[in-house]
Amino acid sequence: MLKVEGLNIGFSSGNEDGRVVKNVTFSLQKQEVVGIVGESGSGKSLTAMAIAGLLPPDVLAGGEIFFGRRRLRPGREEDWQNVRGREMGIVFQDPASSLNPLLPVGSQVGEVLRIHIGLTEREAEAEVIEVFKSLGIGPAKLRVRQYPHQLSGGMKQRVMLAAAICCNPSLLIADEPTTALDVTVQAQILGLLRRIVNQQQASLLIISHDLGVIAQLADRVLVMCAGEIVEEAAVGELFDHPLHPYTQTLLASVPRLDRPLYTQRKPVMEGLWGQGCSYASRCGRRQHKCLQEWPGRKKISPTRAVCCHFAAEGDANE
Amino acid sequence: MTLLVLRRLAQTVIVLLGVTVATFFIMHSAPGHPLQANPELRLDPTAVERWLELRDLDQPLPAQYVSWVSRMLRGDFGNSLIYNRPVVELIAERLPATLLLTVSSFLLALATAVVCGIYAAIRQGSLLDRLVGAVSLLGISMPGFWLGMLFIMVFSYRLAWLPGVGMRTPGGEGFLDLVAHMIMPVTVLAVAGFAHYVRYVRGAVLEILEQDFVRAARARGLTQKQILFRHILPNAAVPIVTVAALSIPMLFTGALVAENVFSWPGLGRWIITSTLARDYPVIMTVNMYTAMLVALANFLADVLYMVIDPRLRLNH
Amino acid sequence: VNSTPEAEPRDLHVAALANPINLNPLFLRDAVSAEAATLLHAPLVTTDPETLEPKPRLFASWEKKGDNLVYEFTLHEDVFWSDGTPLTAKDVAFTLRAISHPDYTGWMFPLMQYIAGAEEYRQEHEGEYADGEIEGITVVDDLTLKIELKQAHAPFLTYLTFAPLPSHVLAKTRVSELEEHPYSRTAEPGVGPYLLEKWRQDEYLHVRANPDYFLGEPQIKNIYYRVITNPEAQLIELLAGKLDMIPTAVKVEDIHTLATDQEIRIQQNPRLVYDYIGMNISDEDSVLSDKKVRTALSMLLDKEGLVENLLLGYGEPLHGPLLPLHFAYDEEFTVFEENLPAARNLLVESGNGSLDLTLIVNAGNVVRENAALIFKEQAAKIGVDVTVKLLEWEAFLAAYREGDYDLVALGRGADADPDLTFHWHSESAGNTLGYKNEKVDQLLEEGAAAVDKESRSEIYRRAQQIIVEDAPIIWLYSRQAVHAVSKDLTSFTPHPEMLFYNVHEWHWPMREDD
Amino acid sequence: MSEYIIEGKNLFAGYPAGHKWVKAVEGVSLNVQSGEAVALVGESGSGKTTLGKVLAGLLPHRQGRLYIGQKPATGRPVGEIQMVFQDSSAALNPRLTVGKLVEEGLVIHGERNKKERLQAVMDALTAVGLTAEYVNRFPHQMSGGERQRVALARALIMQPKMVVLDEPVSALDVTTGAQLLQMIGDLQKKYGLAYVMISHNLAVVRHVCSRVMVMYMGKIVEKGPVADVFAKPGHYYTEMLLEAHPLPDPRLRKDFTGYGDPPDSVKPPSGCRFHPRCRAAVAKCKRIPPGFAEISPGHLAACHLAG
Amino acid sequence: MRPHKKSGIVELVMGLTIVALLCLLAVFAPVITAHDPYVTDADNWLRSPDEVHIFGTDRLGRDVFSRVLYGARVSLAVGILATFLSVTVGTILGGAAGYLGGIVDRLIMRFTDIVLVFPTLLLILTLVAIFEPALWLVILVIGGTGWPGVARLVRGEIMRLLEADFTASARLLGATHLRILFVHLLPNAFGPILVAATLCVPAAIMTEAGLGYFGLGIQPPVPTWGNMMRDAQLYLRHAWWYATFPGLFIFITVFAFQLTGEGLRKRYNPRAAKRRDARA
Ligand SMILES: Nc1ncnc2c1ncn2[C@@H]1O[C@H](COP(=O)(O)OP(=O)(O)OP(=O)(O)O)[C@@H](O)[C@H]1O
Ligand SMILES: Nc1ncnc2c1ncn2[C@@H]1O[C@H](COP(=O)(O)OP(=O)(O)OP(=O)(O)O)[C@@H](O)[C@H]1O
Ligand SMILES: [Mg+2]
Ligand SMILES: [Mg+2]
Repeated sequence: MLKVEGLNIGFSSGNEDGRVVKNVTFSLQKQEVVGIVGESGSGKSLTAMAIAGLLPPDVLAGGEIFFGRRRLRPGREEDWQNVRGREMGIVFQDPASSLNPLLPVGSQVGEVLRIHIGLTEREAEAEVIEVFKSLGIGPAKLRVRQYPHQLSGGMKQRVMLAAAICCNPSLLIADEPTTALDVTVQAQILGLLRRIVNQQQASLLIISHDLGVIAQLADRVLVMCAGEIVEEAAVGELFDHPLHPYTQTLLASVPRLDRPLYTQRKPVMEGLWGQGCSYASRCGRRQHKCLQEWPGRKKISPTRAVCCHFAAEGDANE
Repeated sequence: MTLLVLRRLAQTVIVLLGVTVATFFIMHSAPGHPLQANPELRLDPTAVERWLELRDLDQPLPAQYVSWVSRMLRGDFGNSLIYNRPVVELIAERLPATLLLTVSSFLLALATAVVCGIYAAIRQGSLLDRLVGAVSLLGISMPGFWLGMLFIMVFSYRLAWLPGVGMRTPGGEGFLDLVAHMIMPVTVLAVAGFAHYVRYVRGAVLEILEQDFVRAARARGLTQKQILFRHILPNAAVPIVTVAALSIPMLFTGALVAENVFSWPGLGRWIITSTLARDYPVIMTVNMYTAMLVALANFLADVLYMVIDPRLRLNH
Repeated sequence: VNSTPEAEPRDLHVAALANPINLNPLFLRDAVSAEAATLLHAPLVTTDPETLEPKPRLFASWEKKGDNLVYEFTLHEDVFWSDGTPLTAKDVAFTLRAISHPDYTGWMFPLMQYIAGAEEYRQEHEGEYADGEIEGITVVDDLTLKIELKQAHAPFLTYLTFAPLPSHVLAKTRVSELEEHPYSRTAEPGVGPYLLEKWRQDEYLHVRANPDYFLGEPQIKNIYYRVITNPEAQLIELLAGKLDMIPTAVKVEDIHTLATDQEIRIQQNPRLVYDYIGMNISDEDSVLSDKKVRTALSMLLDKEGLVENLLLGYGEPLHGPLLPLHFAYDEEFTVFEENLPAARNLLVESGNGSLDLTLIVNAGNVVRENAALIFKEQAAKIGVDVTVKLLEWEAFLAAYREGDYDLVALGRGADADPDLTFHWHSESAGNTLGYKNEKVDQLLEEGAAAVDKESRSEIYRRAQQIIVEDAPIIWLYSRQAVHAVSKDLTSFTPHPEMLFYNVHEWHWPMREDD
Repeated sequence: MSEYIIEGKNLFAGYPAGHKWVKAVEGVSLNVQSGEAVALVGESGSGKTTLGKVLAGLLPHRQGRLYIGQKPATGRPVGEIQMVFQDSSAALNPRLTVGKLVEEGLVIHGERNKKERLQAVMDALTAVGLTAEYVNRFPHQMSGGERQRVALARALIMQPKMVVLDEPVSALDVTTGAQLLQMIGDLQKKYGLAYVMISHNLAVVRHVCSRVMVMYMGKIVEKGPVADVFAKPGHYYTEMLLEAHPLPDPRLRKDFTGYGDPPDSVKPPSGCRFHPRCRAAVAKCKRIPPGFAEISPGHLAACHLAG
Repeated sequence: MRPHKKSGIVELVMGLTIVALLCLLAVFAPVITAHDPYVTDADNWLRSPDEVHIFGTDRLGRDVFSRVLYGARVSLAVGILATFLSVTVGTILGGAAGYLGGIVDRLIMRFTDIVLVFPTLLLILTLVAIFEPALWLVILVIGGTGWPGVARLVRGEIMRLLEADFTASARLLGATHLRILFVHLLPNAFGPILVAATLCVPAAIMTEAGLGYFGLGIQPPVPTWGNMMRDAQLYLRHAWWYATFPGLFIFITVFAFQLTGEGLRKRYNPRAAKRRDARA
């Protein structure tokens, strides 16, 4: 369905080697929900944007992206031209700024249908009303004529969802779709996403720093740290037995309603950046080797891989 | 929306009132009176007297102000001291020439600036972008009168391609003749305008390009062109209208220079003659006229925002 | 412009430095309006371009009676206003009454004051219209008008060089509103050589030949009187062939360029203006109230040299108030020549070994500025340190009005008649210097009352001698009017006071290839 | 009574909007005891920040009574109550160094001795887990978590009795946030600080606070000990918030249905403001605003159906 | 906002260098040129540039180079002092409007609107026509009409910063109004004000030159670039150097200040800087 191989993204002003996304490789099956978690700045959004072909023009990107049978080359706008909006729907974090304030929302959603399916203005509107209804944007007839500022945040995010799915894409990319929303609204959007995956038989790539969201939606999880995927696992495995120390800290840091908080983050030690593990400088179990040597991706089971010298030995439940 | 327009209208009225007060104040701060100014002009003593009468010098200031304003509302702006004719008539004779000059250069400058500005923003960092930046910087630094003189020297005198004087060739008038006369002054004015606008347009478009909704539109599969016309341009319209409206006083200033360099028969040249001759009623009326024109243009620009932007239009 | 089709004769394009303000002959306050008006109006009397003696125009002839107290004028026959109404003595009488009317806002009344009853009319006339009668003015018949003066005044005829108004159009207008009447902008109906076709404000005045002009239809059918405020722009237009004439004010620096141009001719004529350096004698304590000092300063300049160097010969050195155009002018007359040792001696005699003086000059007139600078140099040689202050008009005027100067470089105009009363009679409003000499006053009064040219000439020369010896000012030169004209223009006879003096005779010769 | 640091009764507050008045807090009563941590939770726009600002003296209340210590509040800030804001980059003047920022309170209050000031700054920085090397840094040279610590140090140097924490960790990474929460807890113990902690994340307050107040559209709908409220919510709104919270455990998936949209805050619904979204609403809820009912000691819910 | 290192540095260095050079030329004019700008030489008028008069002579034989240098004094003085006035008035009024808000704000803003609708040059012409022109008057009038832009800017900045939490946080510590204004608000508005001020200077210089060109500025014989251009206009064909050098100096001066302003703008405009960082 989607295969990403050796994706590298860099800015000339980034880290030492300029890369902020390093050698990201993963794939996504039909109807699968894959989540990406990681701290802020770990490269989640960039990865998603690279897949959507929406990286800013001044970014250097390398690697291979295969979508279905198509090859999408980073930097080649034409590769994506007929993919985006039609076969690949994308939802962003901030619904408030993702809508053009000057156009009625119905018309902005209708754009997709007019461009990709060639519907007329009228037909598009009728179709949009249907989509709005199915996403619970009511009263749909009224809503299509309204402007973004007349809608609440949750409504706007639903409109964005409507625009992303109205061509029945086979892949939906959602970059922190609920971060800007209230819990109750977030719950609704998550419910919708789940429904879309089921009903439209689409795959979903969901990005979030909220492990709760990931836990609720994803089948498989990729954990990113400093531009690298440090761990990859089915969702159950990951939450039960996190292998990478980074994942462990992450999980332990989540404030939970049912468990006391636990954290053991150590401050970054400056000057410890090296060839080694990207988490080494903060890792509680750091050893000399971690700083010197890149651990490499260790495949542990068909669904599972981790990048840590000591992961296999470590106690996941510590 | 109507409420907003009305509120804005009320503000405009306040500004207009302020303009009259300011003008009145300036007029009254003039020391002495014009009779003493320039004996060589052989000013008509009755005209001067009549002007002094118009100021109702014997009455207290507020009363003078009220009667002055009410006279103006009736269309009586007084007589020129030199022409001894109603100032309004004299303005009407010259306004068309000035409007022709300013409006055409304004449109030219704005149109080119919008095209170049958008292009430069989209191709940020490209050769054209840098070229536009350089031209804008040079254009803004170029004194209009010098550019005008250079133009006359080169195109009228050395090459004899273009007429450098006036607006028409007497006896050989026609559309083409008019255009030939307009080329240089319009260009001088437009260069400054272009330099000024293009920065704003470029900045505005760059700002919009960074907005999430542009990325979202790309994500929906819109082409560059569709995004430009459906999403970027309408959003850029607000800042462009703003800068255009705010630049109107600048346009008048430019006309002042261009008209004098090219002997253009408009308000700008006349106001200089009148200023040198201390023709107070003329100076004041022209000041007030232009100020009011600007205030009204600003008002229209604000109404235009409301048409463009639903957030203002559909305010609860 | 110049390549007109054969059938249409060539037009004429004349440059003007400003927009005319008014075309009514009674309200011409500025030079440009006055010049433009001569195209559209015909004066009652004109003057000879050479001698400035009165010559007939609308008044075809006149007779003087009773010791120059009564004039009987006869109008030219068959003169019609452009609307077909004949011009009659009534029009002239109306015009004279309008000038004398209490509500008249123009400047011409001083010219009328010599007519018997004019003063009374101005004082006592009731009603807002120029009706009623002035005692000294009698309409004898349609073509004859009799004017009686209250005292003999020799220059009177030269005062009648203005044009009459059409009484049938304007008689029903209040005199106070005369200036605002559309006539001021259309000059219609007219009796002049040209009629107004179109006036684009600040742009040009287009006039078309009057087919019924009483001296014959002008040869050039259209004249465009173009407003170009920048002299340099005028020249560029002239060189580009878009102008045919820059009248009067061609810059000295440009004469050389223009003279070498194949298409252009330089033509000049003397004018009734002169430049001078005035001295602030109003202050009693000033050294300049000492005649010796003034005399010393009067002996500094080589006036012939000034004319040669500064005016490139386009002018006349001047030693006194009488100008070469005046019949009373004396070519031989000199009182002060350049004589630095004598000047130095006088200065020492006056008890001033050295002096510091300020000379104010109105910036903009290059020749006058340069004259001032030369004066400064010369003065330095006798120990007088002159500070030359070039001032813009406003600042200049302020300094002048407040007497904040020792010396001032100025220009002034003279009348067509050699009568020196206006500037030099102690009671004249025009005596801005405050010059006072009883002998001179007496002579000037005599001169105005005298009848024949010979004796008047004698009287004015005597007056001039006295004035110059008092050394109230330093006469510099009288500049000529320098016109740049298209080479082909024929019969253009410049007149010291009227550019379009014989405009009806101007023409373009047929070119051979036409 | 005397141990209350702050006590508010029937507080109203809001913002001027043209000629009208936007009500953000309506009839809230609360009190905070010394050393106690009280949580304020609710959806966006429910008035949490507004209430926080009223308590800190940044915003005058329109009605009701507010006592600080035993004195009525003047509507101006007093040093005893400090506030830490959500967006640490906006809450620190970008032109001042950390040292200057932290010592500002002392400077304002006339502490002349430079040495003493420096000492106090050092103490405050240490207390929030920063070192001396930060003194000369500017806000933009630090991470969000570090900035938030500086903001806390700035508050601590005033030796406040109470600190209002407005979403102190919502802008931070989980790991950083967790550390900060830990530290907040430590400080409470160490200095006997009282907190009012504003958050929309129920899980966050659970770790720091002992009492919780749930706000909905300007009103408090439920309050009580954290354990009680979370274990046995008395208001359907609280129940809904707990329900909607996505648990970080894939085995505990929820179906996420039926939450309804928050109503327009400009036109609040009649009666119980929550009734349009309430799964158990009855006719009465539409008409009559409910009063508090006691569910267990100290645990009150403003619901007709509670208790 | 805080300055962004490196961005706009090229413009800044270039602009400031030229400005510094011009200032040096103006200050050391008497040392640099041996010619007195007022001394006329009737034998040498309109001499084209040579070794003695490197910019030629004018219509009175005065040395154009020294007149241009002395003219720089006027231009720079007017530009800088008028800007100082504009910025002071603008900051005070804008600061008061932004900080006090309410009725004061509305009054000040309406007043600003009124001044803003008058075309500046026209208004200045009028004022100069009424009161006779002199250096101080030109400075006063240009400065006195140039402040509305600054006032609006300062007001906007102050209002934006008042909203910022750090103002609230300073209030919590008990900071006085003065402290908030001078420690927290104005320093943070400094960047935009500096940019505006830098762009005010060329505008003032241009206006002064325009006044001179119309004959309503500082009066001859004091040399200003504007009144030199006015004179030169009559000798366009004869003396190319006459209009060229003053024109060029106006151009260079305005250009230098614009460049400096551009550099500062890049440094202080976070958005532009962000873009730059992304690219660099
Ligand atoms: N336009 C840009 N210019 C420079 N650096 C950038 C840009 N965009 C992102 N980066 C850098 O790239 C890295 C990864 O950014 P990315 O947005 O992918 O992070 P993220 O994981 O999505 O974080 P968040 O959770 O905050 O959204 C960060 O270190 C960020 O600073
Ligand atoms: N400065 C202001 N002017 C006008 N209205 C405001 C202002 N600040 C907040 N409000 C309004 O007051 C109400 C309560 O806002 P408040 O910021 O207290 O909510 P909150 O609970 O803190 O929300 P969030 O979780 O989003 O921070 C909202 O409806 C908001 O729109
Ligand atoms: Mg992201
Ligand atoms: Mg809040």
